[in-house]
Amino acid sequence: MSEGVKKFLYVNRKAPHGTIYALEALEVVLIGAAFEQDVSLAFLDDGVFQLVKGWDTSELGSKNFQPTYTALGDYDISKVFVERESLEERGLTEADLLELTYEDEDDDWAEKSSIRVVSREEMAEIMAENDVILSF
Amino acid sequence: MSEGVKKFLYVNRKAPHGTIYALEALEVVLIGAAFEQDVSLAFLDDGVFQLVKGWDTSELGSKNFQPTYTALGDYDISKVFVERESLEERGLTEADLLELTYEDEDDDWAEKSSIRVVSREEMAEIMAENDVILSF
Amino acid sequence: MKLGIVVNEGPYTHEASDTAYNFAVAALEKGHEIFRIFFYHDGVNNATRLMVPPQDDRHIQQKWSELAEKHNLDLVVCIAAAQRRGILDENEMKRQGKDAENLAPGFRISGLGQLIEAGIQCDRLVIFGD
Amino acid sequence: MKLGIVVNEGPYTHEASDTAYNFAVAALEKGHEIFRIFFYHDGVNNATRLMVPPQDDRHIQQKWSELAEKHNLDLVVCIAAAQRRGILDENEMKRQGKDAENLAPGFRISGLGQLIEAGIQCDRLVIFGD
Amino acid sequence: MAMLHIVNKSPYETGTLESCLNHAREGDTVLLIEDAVYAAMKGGRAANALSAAKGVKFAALSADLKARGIGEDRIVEGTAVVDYGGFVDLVVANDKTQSWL
Amino acid sequence: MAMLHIVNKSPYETGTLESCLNHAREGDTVLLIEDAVYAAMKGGRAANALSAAKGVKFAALSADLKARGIGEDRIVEGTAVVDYGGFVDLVVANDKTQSWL
Repeated sequence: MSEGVKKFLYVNRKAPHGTIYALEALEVVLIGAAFEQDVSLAFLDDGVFQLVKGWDTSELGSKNFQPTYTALGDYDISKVFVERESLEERGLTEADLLELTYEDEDDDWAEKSSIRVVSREEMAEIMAENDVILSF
Repeated sequence: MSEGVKKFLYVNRKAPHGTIYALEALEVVLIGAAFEQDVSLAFLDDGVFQLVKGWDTSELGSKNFQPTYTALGDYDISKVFVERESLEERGLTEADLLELTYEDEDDDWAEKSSIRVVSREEMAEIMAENDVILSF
Repeated sequence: MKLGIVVNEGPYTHEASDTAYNFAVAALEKGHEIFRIFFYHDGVNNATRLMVPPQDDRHIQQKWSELAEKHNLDLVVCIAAAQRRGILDENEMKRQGKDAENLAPGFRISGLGQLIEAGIQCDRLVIFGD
Repeated sequence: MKLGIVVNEGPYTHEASDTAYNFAVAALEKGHEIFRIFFYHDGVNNATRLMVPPQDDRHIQQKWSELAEKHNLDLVVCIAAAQRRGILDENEMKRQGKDAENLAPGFRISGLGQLIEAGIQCDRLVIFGD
Repeated sequence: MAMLHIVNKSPYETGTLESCLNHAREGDTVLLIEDAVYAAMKGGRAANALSAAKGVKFAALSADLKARGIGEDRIVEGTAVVDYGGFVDLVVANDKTQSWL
Repeated sequence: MAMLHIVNKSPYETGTLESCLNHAREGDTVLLIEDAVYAAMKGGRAANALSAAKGVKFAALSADLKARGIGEDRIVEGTAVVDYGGFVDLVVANDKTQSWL
């Protein structure tokens, strides 16, 4: 960790659309990306629903902000942790989720998946390792 | 049921203080009492916490609106149904609750308890018997 | 049928306002009468004309105001809930000695009796909240 | 210690604002520095000077404004969240072509970068929400 | 005297749907809207609650299913998918509504 | 590297406290504030979760207990009662905080 760089973890635990927290959390993540800190995103509990692909908000009449998740790689956000137990409880698998990718500058800019499905115990470790936890 | 009189049920399912719903529900009940409809109150789930006596909000700094519950009898509100299963889950008994009373005009204005602890099944029947359900 | 609608949450933060709006549009399309739409709790925040949502998103206050104008709807904002949350019309501004007001067109401020009256007058009352 | 505080819910509706206020007072009494208090989501609604709570209840906006004046606190309202919800100052009023503004004394409107900066600069960040 | 119960909370976050099902009676309908539509997703733990409820009809709002990427093939059998017009029809067809907030 | 977990939801309404306890680690502290103080009431079903959590310390905010009529005699053993100043001390004593919203 470079001097002056903090590890920021954005914790997403709420479903999208029913409330605005998912959308406004993303707005913080995008602004935060400009600050050159070490950034990770965590999705657990109902937060995993934020990554389920195939949104169509036209009948509801609200903004479809799903493309913003896909753009996270362009903001150099490459660490997206998704809790396995949360997926399983909800009958979801990784195949239900958006494909989020980033280009790895240490590997000749190869395109790689940003999503890492982790166990509950690993998620607890990730939380413990970070310096600042912004929860939504 | 007299002509033009509807049976109103106010359903309270949320704990007090954490959110404003308990307080603003009471404001509706007090205004509604002036309309000469048939009024009942239901307390279930975390709503039963609204009737736990002994509030002291001075350290928190918010308004203590517990006396308003005690005044419900003065507004001719005499039917307050509390769900037994909700009390039991929370380790509460009727002894933990406020004493709510009304004066029975059909019994020489004798002071009687407004609180009736009912089973979940009875609560479902009460809901079914009412015409308008205002939930908070 | 005569319908009453209650909106208990503010715009954008909860979906309740969107659901209520879409429900109201569908009810009107089916020929039902909407007796009144009552805004309570944070629902009063739907009525501020000062909101400026992003251009690629819906403008919830304008949607309500336009629907009210088109169908001559009665949009009532609870006065007690509105006072706590800083929603006022010109009358209230003067009465409370404030220097600004923010009520959007098509809304009016009135008492909780309007909610009870909707319960009495309507064939069905539908509540949208959190 | 240098503390940052985030308030994510509006006044009265959720207890978050009361808890954050009481926490801030206690932190100042213990001699800690409050680097910034950031209002996000519905938290921006704490900053309207148009609220008129019942006389027997606390006035949450005034409590924040007075605390800010007494201790020279930096109360920052997120501009994006505020626009959606109808909270604006005179600058924003002009920029958005609105005819009124409602920001209370002691609050200022700024961007989300102020929240990130608080996360970077503070020894601890404490979030109050729903 | 049938009732339309309206539920809008995710069954994975709150006990609201469970409480509703504990009070719904034979002939009643439970309409899932907003985040409650997740209850109708096949394979999820909450789907069992829908299968276990006897004598109660279920419906889910199409706009909310679509917004969340839940295709009709993912929905628990026996749950009707309705649009806002269908929501209005359910309100009319039942004697009263109760919103479980 | 201990963490202060702050929980503000009733354990009877949402699964927030349960999720927090699933992620809290040995040496961490869980502070119950607002409606979460109901978790610390003796005799309630949620009190078992507190007893079952190993290696985690619990505290509850006095202002929220008093506002809800929960006397100190009703609180699960081993749960510390702290005022707002004690809340500040817990924030300082731990390396970071996580609010479970």
